[in-house]
Amino acid sequence: MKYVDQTLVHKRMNSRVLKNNILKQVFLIATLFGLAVLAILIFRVVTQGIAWIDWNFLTGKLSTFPEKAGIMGAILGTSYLMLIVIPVTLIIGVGTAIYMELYAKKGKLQSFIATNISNLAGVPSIVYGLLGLTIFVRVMDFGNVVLAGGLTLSLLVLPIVIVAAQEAIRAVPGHLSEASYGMGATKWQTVKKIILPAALPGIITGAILAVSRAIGETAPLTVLGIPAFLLPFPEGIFDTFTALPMQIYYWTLDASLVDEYAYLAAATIIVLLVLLFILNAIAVIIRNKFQQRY
Amino acid sequence: MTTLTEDKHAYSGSTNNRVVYDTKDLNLWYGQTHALKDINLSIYEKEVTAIIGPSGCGKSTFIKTLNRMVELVPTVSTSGTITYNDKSILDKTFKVEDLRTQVGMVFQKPNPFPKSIYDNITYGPKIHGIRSKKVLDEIVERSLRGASIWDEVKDRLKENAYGLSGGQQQRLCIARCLAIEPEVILMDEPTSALDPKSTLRIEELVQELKKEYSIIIVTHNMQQAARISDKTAFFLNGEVVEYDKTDTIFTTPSDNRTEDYISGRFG
Amino acid sequence: MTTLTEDKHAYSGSTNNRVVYDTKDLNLWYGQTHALKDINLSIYEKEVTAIIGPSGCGKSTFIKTLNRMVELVPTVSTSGTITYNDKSILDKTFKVEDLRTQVGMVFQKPNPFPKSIYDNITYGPKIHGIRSKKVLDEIVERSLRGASIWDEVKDRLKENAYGLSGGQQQRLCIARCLAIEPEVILMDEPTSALDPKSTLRIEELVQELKKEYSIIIVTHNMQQAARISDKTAFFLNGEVVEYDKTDTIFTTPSDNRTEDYISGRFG
Amino acid sequence: GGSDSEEENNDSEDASSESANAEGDSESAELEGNVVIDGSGTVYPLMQRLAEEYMVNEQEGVSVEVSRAGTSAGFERFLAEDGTDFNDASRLIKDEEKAKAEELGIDIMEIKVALDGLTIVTNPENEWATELTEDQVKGIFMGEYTNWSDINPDWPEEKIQTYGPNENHGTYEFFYENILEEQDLVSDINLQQDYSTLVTLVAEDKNAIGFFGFGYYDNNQDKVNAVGIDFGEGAVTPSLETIGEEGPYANFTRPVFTYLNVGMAEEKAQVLDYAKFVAEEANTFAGETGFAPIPDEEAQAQLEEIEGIE
Amino acid sequence: MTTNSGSEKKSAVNVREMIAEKKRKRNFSALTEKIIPILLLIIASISILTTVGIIYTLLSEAFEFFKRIPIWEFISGTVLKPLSQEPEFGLLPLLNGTIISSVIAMLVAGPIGIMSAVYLSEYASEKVRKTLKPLLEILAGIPTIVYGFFAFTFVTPVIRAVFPAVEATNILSPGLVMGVMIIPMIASLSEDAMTSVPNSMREGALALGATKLETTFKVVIPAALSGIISSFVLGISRAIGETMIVTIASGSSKNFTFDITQSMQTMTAYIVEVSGGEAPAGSTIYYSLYAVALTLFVFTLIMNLLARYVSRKFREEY
Ligand SMILES: Nc1ncnc2c1ncn2[C@@H]1O[C@H](COP(=O)(O)OP(=O)(O)OP(=O)(O)O)[C@@H](O)[C@H]1O
Ligand SMILES: Nc1ncnc2c1ncn2[C@@H]1O[C@H](COP(=O)(O)OP(=O)(O)OP(=O)(O)O)[C@@H](O)[C@H]1O
Ligand SMILES: [Mg+2]
Ligand SMILES: [Mg+2]
Repeated sequence: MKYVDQTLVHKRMNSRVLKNNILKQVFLIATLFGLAVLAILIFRVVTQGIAWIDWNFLTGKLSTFPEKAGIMGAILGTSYLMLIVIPVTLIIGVGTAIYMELYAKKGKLQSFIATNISNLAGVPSIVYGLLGLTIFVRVMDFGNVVLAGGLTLSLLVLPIVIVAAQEAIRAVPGHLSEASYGMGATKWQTVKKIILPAALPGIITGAILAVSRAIGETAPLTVLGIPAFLLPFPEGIFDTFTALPMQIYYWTLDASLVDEYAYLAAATIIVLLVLLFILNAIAVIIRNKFQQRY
Repeated sequence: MTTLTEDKHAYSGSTNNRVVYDTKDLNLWYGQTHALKDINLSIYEKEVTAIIGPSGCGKSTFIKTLNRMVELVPTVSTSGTITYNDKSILDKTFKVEDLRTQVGMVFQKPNPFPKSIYDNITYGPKIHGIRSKKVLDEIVERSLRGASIWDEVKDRLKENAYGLSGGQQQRLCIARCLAIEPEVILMDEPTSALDPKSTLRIEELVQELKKEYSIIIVTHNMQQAARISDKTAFFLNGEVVEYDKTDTIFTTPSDNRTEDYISGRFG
Repeated sequence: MTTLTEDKHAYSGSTNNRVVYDTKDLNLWYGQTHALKDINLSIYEKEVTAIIGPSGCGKSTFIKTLNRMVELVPTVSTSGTITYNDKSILDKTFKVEDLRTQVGMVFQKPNPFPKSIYDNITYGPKIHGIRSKKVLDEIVERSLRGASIWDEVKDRLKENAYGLSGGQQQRLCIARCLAIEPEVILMDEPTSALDPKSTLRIEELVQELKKEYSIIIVTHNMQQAARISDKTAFFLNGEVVEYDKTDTIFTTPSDNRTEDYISGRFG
Repeated sequence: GGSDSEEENNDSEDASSESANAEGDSESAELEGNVVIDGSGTVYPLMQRLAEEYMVNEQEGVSVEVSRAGTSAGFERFLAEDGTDFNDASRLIKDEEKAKAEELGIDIMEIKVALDGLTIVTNPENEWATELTEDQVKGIFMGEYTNWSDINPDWPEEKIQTYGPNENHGTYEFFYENILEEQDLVSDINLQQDYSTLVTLVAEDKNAIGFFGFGYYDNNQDKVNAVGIDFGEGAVTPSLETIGEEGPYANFTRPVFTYLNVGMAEEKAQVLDYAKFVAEEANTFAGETGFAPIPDEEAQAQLEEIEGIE
Repeated sequence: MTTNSGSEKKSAVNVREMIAEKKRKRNFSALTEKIIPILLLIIASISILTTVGIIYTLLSEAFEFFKRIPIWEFISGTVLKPLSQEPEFGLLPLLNGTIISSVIAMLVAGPIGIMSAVYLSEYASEKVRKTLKPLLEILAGIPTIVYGFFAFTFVTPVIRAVFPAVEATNILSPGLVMGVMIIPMIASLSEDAMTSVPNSMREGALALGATKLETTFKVVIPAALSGIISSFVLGISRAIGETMIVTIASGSSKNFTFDITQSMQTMTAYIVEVSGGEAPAGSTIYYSLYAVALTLFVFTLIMNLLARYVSRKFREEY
């Protein structure tokens, strides 16, 4: 006795195959949807903002007059922030990763730290803002200066760097460290001379991704109380500052006061996006160029 | 085969060399797995000692125990003693770095560092504090000559070691090991990833090296053991079934498991 | 060995079965690699056809071509024709799903779905539109009985298939394949991941199944081919060197490459 | 305003700042350090403008930071140890705040910088409610009328949607305290933190009626309509001319202030200098940022009071 | 040749001796070896300190808040009027705004994300996958302030052009844009989960005559379910924590409503609003900030732990 009726199977086959083919197109469209939004977003921003970008805009001081306004202060502010974020996250992030991957004994402490890191990665950035406000601005009394902002952003992106560094270290083949130990090298010598250099491209890629996250972060800075209007350029980490995303935020808010502020916001977004694309391109280049053959 | 072993018989059996390694009731566990069982072996200076046996019998484990590399696996525990030059090396107080400086190791897969050839060789001397450029240059040349790869690479010392062929890489690894002038060289199937021609060169090199160094070599290839070693230990399931002069093992083994293995009946 | 083949000779040679598969000048390339070269083979109904040959000779490629699974590799291109029950199946217009419903396949590594045993078996019937619980239950029992695993699993049909042993998993995969009542079953080294005991059960099962199904089996194990097959094709470098009754191949091969292979001189 | 008028403004500023320079030559020593200002978002456009003017034309070495947390929030920052130097306020300081200042020993000085006209705005499509009496405005915002037709049967029978800045803003407090006389606002009023949102909301909602400072109306005349208010003598629409403590729009006129921490001014020369600058120049820039100037005499008196610090 | 070098060796440097000598002098390296792990542990504990800092900051200030406003009143209150003369601190309007915006976001990101993942892992050729995936990931890298701007100046007007009833600030538009932002996260993580399903599983299904679609939905997705679910949970936690998009595009009305055409405030936007320039210390409003932040933190913590739990629990064995 046959349960599977081949003629019936055959009949249903057409609709099944058709369904497959139709849904394939649906899935493709879904994939392209995100890209279409991306294209619209970029198109909108560029058409609104591109006309406002000129030398004066890039190098000038802030102004209440749209034609005079420049974003050098914000660019410098963002740069100073990164000057803190990069070393701080690299030192803490790589240190933590080395500890977790190479020194920590498998056990409660190690898994506690690991859980903790993955939780920190999910804490909303605005909460980091409150942390920064309480700890750096108030308790440590730095005020709303670059240092406070930089440290706040550092903590925020730290999990990204840690995870990237952990992965990079894990990817270093064991036979390299074995060779080093086999020569009588100590653990730290092996870490310093073999493991870290081999993991470096991965670490740098992670750091760049972290930096590009930090560059665009606005929420924590709004909580820190960054001045809305500030002309002088920051000259050090103890100066008050404004940053590119904050400038975008304030101009967006004030578009009702002066219509052109919306275009300035768009122009600033272009600058920010270009910065991000450059950073990501560097990350990709590093990843491709320094990929070691083992 | 017989010709080869008899050839060597001449100087391997006659010399009455000093013992460099001596293991007493050595046992080793990976967690619950009993990987080495009551190993008692004496290994002699300036000889080639081959370790043979089927896969998983504990050959690698054994030679990694000799320089305590096996401890990189966190679950490892040992009992018994190993003395190296009359010092007990399994004591936790014994500095593994010192031991590993005197006992070099060559691995199955060539594992040069992703650095230049020059930096590969000087890695060992440098970590041990040798900084002088002149001395380092000398060490590089001497080690590369010692591993008979000098002529092939002398013009490209600054190039990345990964540009070399597999066989060259393995000789580079041997050179890297010679650079710190160890007394003993441990080799874990150094030719198993290589083509026959490269294998031959390494085998010749081993013959050359044993004038200066004591060599312990793990191999899957019985012909190789027969060709190059003075003594052979046959491992099975973590035990030493038989340990004797190589020609004895290959011609008149006293244990029939050895005979079975050598004649290819298992493994 | 000889006894076994002769045993079968009785009914394999005598029946004059219908041709199910017929390949004409079949060629296949993976990108530039020419993996199958001018294959001309006729495969008969209700026989066991064994495909043997050294690693990389194209055995898997060949049977995957028979149900067009080989097309999952994007670089594949073919020429020539394969007719299955007189229909040309290599035409792009031919629905692979249809073909695969009539031609079941069992893989080297048992690959049950991570679902219950019951769901594994009913997967096929369900996608083909069978919904009735009663019918499905019956199919499950019959398929599992057909793969002689019913007694072992009948009390745990709701349990995950990954709780079964390797041999049981493989029989489950055969049962899964039987559930859609194919005409042909392709097997790609179905026992190579199994222990000898499980292998024996599968071999017995194949003998059982050929009463109902045409079976094409790839195997590395020549004894196996000799034991269970009616016809044997010997592949070498993508070509069919020889194709004949199994006992002919194993006793009086006409090509000496076949003889070399069977006598273990290469591969 | 197009860029033309802006150009004109520029010219006039240059002229005025030059004259300011000439006047204050004797004390125009190079100053540095910073001046920290927080407070009202309503006053922010004017203060931002003044700050820019000061930094560009007066004292390049001084950094004037202007924030905009809102009047009340600003006072919290102002009345604290190491607090801000100035706090902009769109209402008078409250008694509690004064008490707190005394408690902390902070000596504060009130500087009236300009006059704002609380503007009632509607959607441009709203062609009926172009004029309302003061009482109707109150009624609307206190929830006495639900539909437009409740006010005038000729008007649409549609629900009135009320909007306003939230309690963070002095504008709200002025409206609540001075216009509604502390009676509760209608419960479903849509209160917003950001003026841009507010403007958009009114601009997009046909049945909207909202209130905010004149400056926000002034900049968005194309998006919202100002309602003429009848205070008993006919409808008056707010403008720089009608706004004034004695003017026809007086009932809806309120002064805006900045409060100076006198201690800071004594301590830091740049703070004092900036206070003088504000007192002197506020009237110059009030108009272009949507405020009416205060009477000159009053301005002069304030300036003298500030000069009396030191 | 080698013999030569052997004799040279005697005449030249003696490395063994040099090493032995250096070793005697360089005892400090033993110290380094001891210090380094301790130093690294200290560095690693900074991440713990951060958590402690967050919890301490939030708890201590929130505690002050709950002294003034009973916790139950906070959690169950439907009215939020922090600045009014008779302030009321009900969490529900914010909770509502947060949940609704996250739900909208997930309604966009969930289906589209998973469909993209299916396309990329099951249908697309290697080449297409390699181009589309990084392009899609650009979406995840765009700063949220840019999305906020986009939602407010583009998406809202477009929605209102089609549905005039929608308010100028509403929860719908930021919810949708947040969804777009989360698409790549779900697509990418789900795709990873699906690609790691062994091919033998697909072959098993295809060999039974299943279409690709049937294989995907009945075999691949169930097998990858743990990864897919945890990508969803992570997406939700991202949506809950997202700040700038809602701050800019949803306004600050504290409506307790389920009408997505209206303006609502999320917990994150409340924090931005109230902290304004710099939060005035000491007032109840100031403390309410931390009470809300604490709630937010607890929410995302639960989500993160859930994601971990899910990916461990639902992992199918194969
Ligand atoms: N890291 C480890 N953890 C647990 N067990 C291990 C580990 N390494 C090896 N073993 C076990 O110890 C035994 C000996 O392994 P070992 O690698 O020494 O064998 P071997 O003789 O070198 O084999 P091969 O010839 O395959 O290299 C084996 O049973 C192996 O499974
Ligand atoms: N996906 C692929 N892409 C490219 N070449 C392939 C692919 N699969 C197989 N080949 C090549 O095709 C040839 C035949 O491979 P096939 O897997 O059919 O051999 P086989 O006889 O089944 O070998 P084995 O006994 O090892 O399974 C080999 O040379 C192999 O390298
Ligand atoms: Mg080994
Ligand atoms: Mg195969």
